[in-house]
Amino acid sequence: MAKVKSGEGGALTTTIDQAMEWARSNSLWPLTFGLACCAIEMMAIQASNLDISRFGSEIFRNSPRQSDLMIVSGTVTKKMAPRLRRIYDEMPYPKYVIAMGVCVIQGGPYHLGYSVVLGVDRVVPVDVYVPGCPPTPEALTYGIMLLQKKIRNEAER
Amino acid sequence: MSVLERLAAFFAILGHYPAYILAYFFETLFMLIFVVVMLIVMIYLFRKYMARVQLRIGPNRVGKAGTLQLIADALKLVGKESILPSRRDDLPYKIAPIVVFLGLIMAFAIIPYGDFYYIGSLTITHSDVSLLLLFAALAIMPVGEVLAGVSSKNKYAVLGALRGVAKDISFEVPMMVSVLALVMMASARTNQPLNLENLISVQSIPYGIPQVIGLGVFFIAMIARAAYSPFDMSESDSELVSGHSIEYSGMRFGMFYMGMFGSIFLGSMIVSLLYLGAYNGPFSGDAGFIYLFIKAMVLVILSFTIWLSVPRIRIDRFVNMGWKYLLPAAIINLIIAGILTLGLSL
Amino acid sequence: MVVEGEKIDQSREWVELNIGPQHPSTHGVLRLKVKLDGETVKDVEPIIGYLHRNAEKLCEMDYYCDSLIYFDRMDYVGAMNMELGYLEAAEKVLGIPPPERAQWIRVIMAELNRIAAHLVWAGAFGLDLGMLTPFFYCFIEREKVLKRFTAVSESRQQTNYMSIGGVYQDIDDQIIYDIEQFTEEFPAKLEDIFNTFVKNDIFISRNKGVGILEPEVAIDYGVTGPMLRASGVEYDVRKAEPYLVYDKLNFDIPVSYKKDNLARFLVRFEEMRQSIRIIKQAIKKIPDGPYFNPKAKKSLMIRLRGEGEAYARTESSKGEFGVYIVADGSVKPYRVHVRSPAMRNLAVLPHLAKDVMIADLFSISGTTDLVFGEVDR
Amino acid sequence: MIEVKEPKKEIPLIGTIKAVVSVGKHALQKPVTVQYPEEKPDYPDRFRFRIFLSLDDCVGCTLCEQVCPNKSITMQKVNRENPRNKRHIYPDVNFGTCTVCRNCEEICPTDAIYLTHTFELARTRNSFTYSPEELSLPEDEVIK
Amino acid sequence: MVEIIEETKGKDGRRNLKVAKENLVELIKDLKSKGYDHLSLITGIDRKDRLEVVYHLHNMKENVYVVVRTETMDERMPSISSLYASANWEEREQYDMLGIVFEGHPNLKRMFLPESWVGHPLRKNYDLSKVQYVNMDEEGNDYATFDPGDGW
Repeated sequence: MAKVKSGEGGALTTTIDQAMEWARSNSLWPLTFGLACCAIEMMAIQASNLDISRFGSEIFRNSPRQSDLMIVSGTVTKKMAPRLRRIYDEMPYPKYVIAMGVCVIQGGPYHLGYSVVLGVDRVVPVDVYVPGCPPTPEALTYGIMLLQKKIRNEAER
Repeated sequence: MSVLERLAAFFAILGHYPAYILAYFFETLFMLIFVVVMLIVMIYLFRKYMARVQLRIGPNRVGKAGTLQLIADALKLVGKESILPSRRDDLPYKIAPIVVFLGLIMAFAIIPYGDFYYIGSLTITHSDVSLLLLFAALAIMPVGEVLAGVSSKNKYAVLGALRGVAKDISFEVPMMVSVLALVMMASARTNQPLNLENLISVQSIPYGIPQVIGLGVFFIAMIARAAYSPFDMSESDSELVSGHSIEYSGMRFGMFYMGMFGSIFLGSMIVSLLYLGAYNGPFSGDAGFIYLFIKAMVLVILSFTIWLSVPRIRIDRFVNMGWKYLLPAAIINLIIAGILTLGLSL
Repeated sequence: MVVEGEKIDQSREWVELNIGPQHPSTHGVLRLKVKLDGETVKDVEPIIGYLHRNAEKLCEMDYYCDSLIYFDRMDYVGAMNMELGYLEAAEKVLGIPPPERAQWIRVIMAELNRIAAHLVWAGAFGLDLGMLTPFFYCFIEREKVLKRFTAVSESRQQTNYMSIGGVYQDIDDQIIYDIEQFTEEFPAKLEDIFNTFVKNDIFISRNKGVGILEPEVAIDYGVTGPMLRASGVEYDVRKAEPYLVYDKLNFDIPVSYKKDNLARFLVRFEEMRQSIRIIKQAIKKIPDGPYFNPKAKKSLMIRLRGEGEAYARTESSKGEFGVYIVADGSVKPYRVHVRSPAMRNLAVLPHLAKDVMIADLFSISGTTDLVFGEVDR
Repeated sequence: MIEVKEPKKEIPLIGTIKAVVSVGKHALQKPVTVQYPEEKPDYPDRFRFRIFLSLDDCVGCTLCEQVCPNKSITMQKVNRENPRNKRHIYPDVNFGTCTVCRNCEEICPTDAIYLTHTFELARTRNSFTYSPEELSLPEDEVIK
Repeated sequence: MVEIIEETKGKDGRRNLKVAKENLVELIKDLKSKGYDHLSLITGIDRKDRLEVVYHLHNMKENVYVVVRTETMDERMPSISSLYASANWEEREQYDMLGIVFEGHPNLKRMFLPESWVGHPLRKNYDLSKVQYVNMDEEGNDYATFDPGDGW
């Protein structure tokens, strides 16, 4: 779905583009990819009190082939990083990554140690960063809403 | 006057055969649209119902009360990259989802739908052996699943396919035996008990009442056929990740997904056709299709609730159950049916 | 007695299945190398270390008061219990005992957190077996516990509430009332969740007689906590070596002699009921007084010096959680070592999961209650 | 010590039906969901997330820098008139590593550094170091 | 009876027995026959010039703890994994973190870090500034490297 703005087909392709962006942003199926502490809070956004299915992200697919969104929830160690990369490579395009928690953003409380990757953006490209240790489910939901805005090219920050 | 005849009359200017060919074509097309729309409604309904049971709200952001959610999902799946793993067996890998989906559609084309007000009968296939045709069509879907599992060359997928085969052979026999009992009962009153419409029309009371055991066995077999919990060993989200469809992505996965939901709808349709009096009901007449639909939906909701509340049965226990309990139960049911038939003919 | 696993036939070629590190039922980042004969598991080799976050090294580099944040993140579903374990050891090394009121507050918080941890476990165990719904009911109840935690400690999960020589903030009447209300409401909800599990004959048949763990084997492998108690050994640190004020409280240790998965499940649920009992008593008995030891004033936090060494053990939701601190007279500990109960519980998995079906492998690894922050540290 | 009792044995099919009923009856209850963006979650008063800094109160004692467990706080020189802060140094916080442990709030002798309710900090860029001026602003005004 | 060099009482009120390296297995065997059937913890401590290993043994029935400590100058220790099954993983962990080689251990591999990781992180002289990276080869085995271009 490349953006073609020139010529007569421009208006049509833009409409199709907008429709696809709308579909993608409203149907983000996350991968069940819990690494550490934040995984429990990631489960909490799925749970009843903060129901993420309202945004269409209800179906947590277990196979990376069938998911659109990888919420990297928890510390990425150096031993885990190659696996994370492989799982990311297995996901089909278009795919999005949310870095959840400070461990994933810049190493967090463990950034002085020897076995933690200082930020998952060294391993995979990240779309949205959600700080907090761990972020509350509401903070993560805000991050997902920000990602939806980013997909629709409306993100401000 | 049925839909088919109306359509044929519409195309009558082309001659008899071309008109009927076109009529069949269009009716199948209508049926296809109906099935796909039904599936979308069902998945939406399922998600809302699941949310309800789990004290959640469910999709409500896309469109009014989330009604466009499934459209968004489908559009997204269409636009998604469909990965072809390099280790695949090319042809089977590509046709497997089509086989699954086609099997589903074929089965839907055989079912008699009953009347619907002034449109008339919606039934497409008028065959004297439609019961056999239906079960032949039902046997196509597992083939697609096995093809998918084996051609992916993934150990999880192969295990899923193996479990699927073990599951299929252990419920097919009891299922067919309990259908045999139906045919036996019907044969006392009609010459063509294999014709589904005949089979239904001779039921003075729904066969589910004299054949409670058969109804139970058949319903269990139908849930197992749709790979719903507690019989979802071949998919088993928490063990084999997603079983035979693990390597599929994009619209190919979407076909499996639709096949999964479609087969439970199909199963409920068949159960209500064979055992619950199909399109017959009080004040029947024109609203037959509505009755069939409501009966099927009640069964669908029931199987959703079962899905949400029970754990998975282990595969060896299920095979045990199939041969040790379901088959004897089905045979007992057959004997009861025999006695009833003799009693009726006397 | 050392239990030696029967060696599998090396001459045959087995189907090797690699499960994890990303897999829905490994509760995090466990990797299992499984040798299969059809559906039967012949050999399991757990590979861990995918969440090794060098917490022990970082503890050596930080002040005594700062190391708490690494303990919060060890057993991340039971942060209060981890803090308690560390502080029991650190306070012995530093010579700063907590005052009476702080001890009672700690008991209440630790027991609340035990409930939260077991609820997470129960939900995840249901998902392992393919039950979708109990997970949601468990998390609704857990959310209520976390709300109380937020009310006392400013954050939800990684609370960082207890501090050296007491607790970080006092609890007021409103919070006590809230907790009391929770203890009133919770038992009915717990029975509701319990019924969704045990009324189900498929659930019972999946768990009964699966994963039998003999008590001798359990002790030999160092298994503790609910797993050991489900094997018929009546051993709980809260009774065996009472810390805080557990000797003034009246509660029972649930034990089962059935040794299987179902026994572990039932023991954990009974523990939740006992926790409620403890909290109810503790709320009534909580005395007035200071909530932290004046020797550990906030402004002195980074000047506390430890001497000697201490090993303290507490009963976390997974089992006996021990912290061993060696101090050398400076403001930072010399060596911190953690006895992780979940790691010992995992070590017994190859023994339990021999000649079982794949489905049972996951139900067994589910009942061992793994939390990888604690296993790998 | 009490021995846990095994539950009563259920008859196979009946037990399953009972379980289905015990789950299905929840459909009659009201959902507990708090619809987040519209309804704000009712967090208790003590809930804290983002660090704020009152520039007028800060005396530049560097205690917060020392106590921070993972060195998220560093002192920055800021040219600003403040008679109490002779060295003109103020903390800046890297929210990319801050674990919200509240040690800085506890140790601050003048209560210049404190935490607030704001939690909507997500960004699309990996730049979370807040300068002292930005720390003293509410989150809406910190536009990077 | 094995010779005990020193017996003290720790700050937590537990009995500390100090033995020579050679007598360790014998002492632990002796203690095990007296009912200390639960090996609670093995800790290695880097004392800069020597390595100290501390065993926490627990008697389940009588609920008594005994702490056995021993020292080694050459990074080698006898393994007690034949006495306690739980010692297997604990010794692997201490080998990984401190480089104590337990002689007679059936499967002395690193527990947490990749096999080719250089150095033992909990040693006091471990240099944190030398960053190591980890990558995975085709078979799924990890290896450590100092090259930042080849790994994370």
